[in-house]
Amino acid sequence: MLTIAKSAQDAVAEIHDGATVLIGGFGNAGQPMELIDALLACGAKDLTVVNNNAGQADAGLALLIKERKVKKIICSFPRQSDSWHFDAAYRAGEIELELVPQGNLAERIRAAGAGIGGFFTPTGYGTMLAEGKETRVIDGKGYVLESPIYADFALIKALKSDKTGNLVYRKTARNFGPIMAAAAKHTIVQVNEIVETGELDPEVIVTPGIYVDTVVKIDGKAPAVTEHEVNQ
Amino acid sequence: MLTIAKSAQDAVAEIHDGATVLIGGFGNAGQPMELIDALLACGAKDLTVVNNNAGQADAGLALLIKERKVKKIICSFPRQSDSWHFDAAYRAGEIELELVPQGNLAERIRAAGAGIGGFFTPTGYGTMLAEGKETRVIDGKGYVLESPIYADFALIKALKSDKTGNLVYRKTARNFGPIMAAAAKHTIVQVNEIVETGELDPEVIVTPGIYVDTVVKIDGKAPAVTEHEVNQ
Amino acid sequence: MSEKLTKDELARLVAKDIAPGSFVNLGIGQPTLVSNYLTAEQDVTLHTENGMLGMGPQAQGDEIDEDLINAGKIPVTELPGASYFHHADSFAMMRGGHLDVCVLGAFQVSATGDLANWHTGAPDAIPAVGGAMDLATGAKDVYVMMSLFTKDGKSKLVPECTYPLTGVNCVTRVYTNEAVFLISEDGVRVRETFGTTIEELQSKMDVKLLPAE
Amino acid sequence: MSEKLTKDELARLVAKDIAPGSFVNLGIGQPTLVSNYLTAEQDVTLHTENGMLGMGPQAQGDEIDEDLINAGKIPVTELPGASYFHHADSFAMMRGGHLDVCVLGAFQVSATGDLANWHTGAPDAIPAVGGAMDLATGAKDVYVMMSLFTKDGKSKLVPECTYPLTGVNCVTRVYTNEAVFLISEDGVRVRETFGTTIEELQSKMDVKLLPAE
Repeated sequence: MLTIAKSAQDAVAEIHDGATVLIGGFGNAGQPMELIDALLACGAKDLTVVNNNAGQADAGLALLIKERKVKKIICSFPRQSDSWHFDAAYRAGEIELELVPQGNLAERIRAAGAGIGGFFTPTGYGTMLAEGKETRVIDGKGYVLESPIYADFALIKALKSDKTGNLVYRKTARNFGPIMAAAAKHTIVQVNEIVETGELDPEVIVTPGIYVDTVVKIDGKAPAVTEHEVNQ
Repeated sequence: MLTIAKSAQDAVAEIHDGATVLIGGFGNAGQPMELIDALLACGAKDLTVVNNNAGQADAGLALLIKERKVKKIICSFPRQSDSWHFDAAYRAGEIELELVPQGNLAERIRAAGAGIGGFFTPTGYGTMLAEGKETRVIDGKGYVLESPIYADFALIKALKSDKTGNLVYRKTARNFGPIMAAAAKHTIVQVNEIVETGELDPEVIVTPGIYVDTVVKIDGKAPAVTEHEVNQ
Repeated sequence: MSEKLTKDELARLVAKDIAPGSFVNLGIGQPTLVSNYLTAEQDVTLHTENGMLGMGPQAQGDEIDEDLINAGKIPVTELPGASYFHHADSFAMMRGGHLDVCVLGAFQVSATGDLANWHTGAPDAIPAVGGAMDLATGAKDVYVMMSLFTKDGKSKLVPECTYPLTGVNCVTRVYTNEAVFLISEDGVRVRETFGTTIEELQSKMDVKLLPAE
Repeated sequence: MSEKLTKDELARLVAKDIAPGSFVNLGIGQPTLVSNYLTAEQDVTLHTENGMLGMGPQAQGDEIDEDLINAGKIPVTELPGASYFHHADSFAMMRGGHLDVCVLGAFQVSATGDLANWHTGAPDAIPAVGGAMDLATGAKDVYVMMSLFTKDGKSKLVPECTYPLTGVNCVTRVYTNEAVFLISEDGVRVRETFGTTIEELQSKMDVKLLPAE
């Protein structure tokens, strides 16, 4: 049954050391910034994080990496002009990187939620990202066998939730949200608004409440966690 | 680019002998009855048909089978109280049956549209429907390797299309529509209404127009094709 | 000791055992009766594999809508909080282990939880599987509802199924008119009996029965 | 014989070659320029892999919406007929071969259409792939846009790629500032040249060039 948390801090309180955490968002769109800040503040470490990127500038996931809370990252595009915290951790050998083509990343997350044990994908066939993986030629086309990415938690952002956890998203902020919600054992969602059950049209619900465990309403832009708070 | 056909007959005119045709619907919900009738009238034969069932009573797919237009059917539930035409064809050895668990049927159709070469599914593992198939134990759980179901044509029913082929469905009539639209080379859709492009909210479109080739508006309930017309 | 249970009494018992807030799929036939005994307080959400969560009771009169049916193709209704999705998403939901409980009928259940409920194996039968194998494989708990004995007195809870299997090692509980059985790694445990005793049942069954804990 | 093409002239040429009604994905960087030269009559629908069809031009001023960005994380706009979908559906659309054309930049393209555009292979580089491999694998036609020669005069259209591959046998056309090349089972055919001749190009390239048909 859905838990409606009072704060981002309460929402992430169960995330434990060593957890695998899916984090939604592509660029700033759909990024659950307040939940990520709360995760940093809660102190969980040795995390495996799955996100499209590996953090940018001095906020959110980048700070988790800076503080060495992330043991391993599974992502498609870690290197950006402002990914200096990841770059430093990586060059220091203090973070493990599993690089996955973006579509395989999405499909592997989808597979975990869908109970698929593995799938043959053409993406990456014949490249160094397929090295060491099982490959197969099917009807003349090469494929790589990829595995589901299961997770303990998902942190995602949606536009609205009703009181049973049904979600709708907004524009390209939808991105990884629906597949991450389905792949995690425990899905935590920050939303702009919580509406009464029955207010969302059943035809337009993107993520059914069965995939959602905790929602928290975030009012406007919450202040970023400060250095001081992080180091407490 | 989308073709807006003048009639169901025009919409299915390209379906050729030997084609593989996905037909949407679960029960009467989402069943493209007028397109099926038009397919029968157009005379294409040696068809491979993919549907959840194998026709009921004396209408639609059941008539295609009665007239021996269907060489092979891929479905999950052919035997029903009123599936007498399938039963007769099957017992006479005049139709080939590939029986697939319903969820594997859906996932195989989805795989074809999604460019997945094959996938490991737990459904059917250890049963006679996995006989002769590759199996694998992954993390202690048994899986069967299943293949995509590609198709030449899909015949589906939606509630509305806009003039670029974006579709919305209604309630449980959605069922196989979206995955069949994506799996076929040529997708033909009967709709209750065609609206101007821009009238459908981009957030609620279920099947993007990229998957749709032909739409036809069917006004109310069209008369069933008669014996006479069929035999012409 | 009470009498053997009727189908309705059995459905009431299954309903009572479903945890509040559960997501549940009720198979076609006898399991459908369970919905009559779920209470509003239980806040159970029903899934139908043809693409819906939040299914309400069977539609009556003007409520009947041909676009709103359940997996048995019966017109149903929609409750507040319902959602619709396509077939691949619906079966992904089951296969991915998101449903808490699935209740199914059965021809046979084995002592290790194998289920046979789709095919008698008769050589002239036209086979039809539908969603049976997906339902058996997907839910966290699979409850079977059936009469314990066939008309000629043979137990349907067996050391090993003789009918073709629907799923392997998937059933966790068997609700019958004479007893409720829990299937675990220890073996088959009798949770309770109705109008009989564990000794009497054991005398008619080849499966070794363990007493309630 | 005309002069070598500027990037904008090349973008205009690519745009002209895209068939009316096509569904197209334009990669980050130089390929993005193509959108400036697509005409309304062409009725091309742009896909962005972060979950949208019907992407419009870059957003300006008040149009900027942080929830509406393209794969390069640039704010964009929405055209009538647009639709949104999640990441798995978006990449399924590409991988399933539904896009007609994808236009990409490249470090190298081989004579058999292998593409190298994601990684220089430098041992100290931090690798990042994004959607490059998915784009290369998915579209019906993959067009590459690049300068033909490196700054030190080496051809980027090569017998075999020396940089790590993005995709195998996937590129069908190579648009460069000096010529347009068609890659087919026959080999590499020069469709047209700009400010140069096929003979002059051949003298600077190891790939055997076939004349236009």
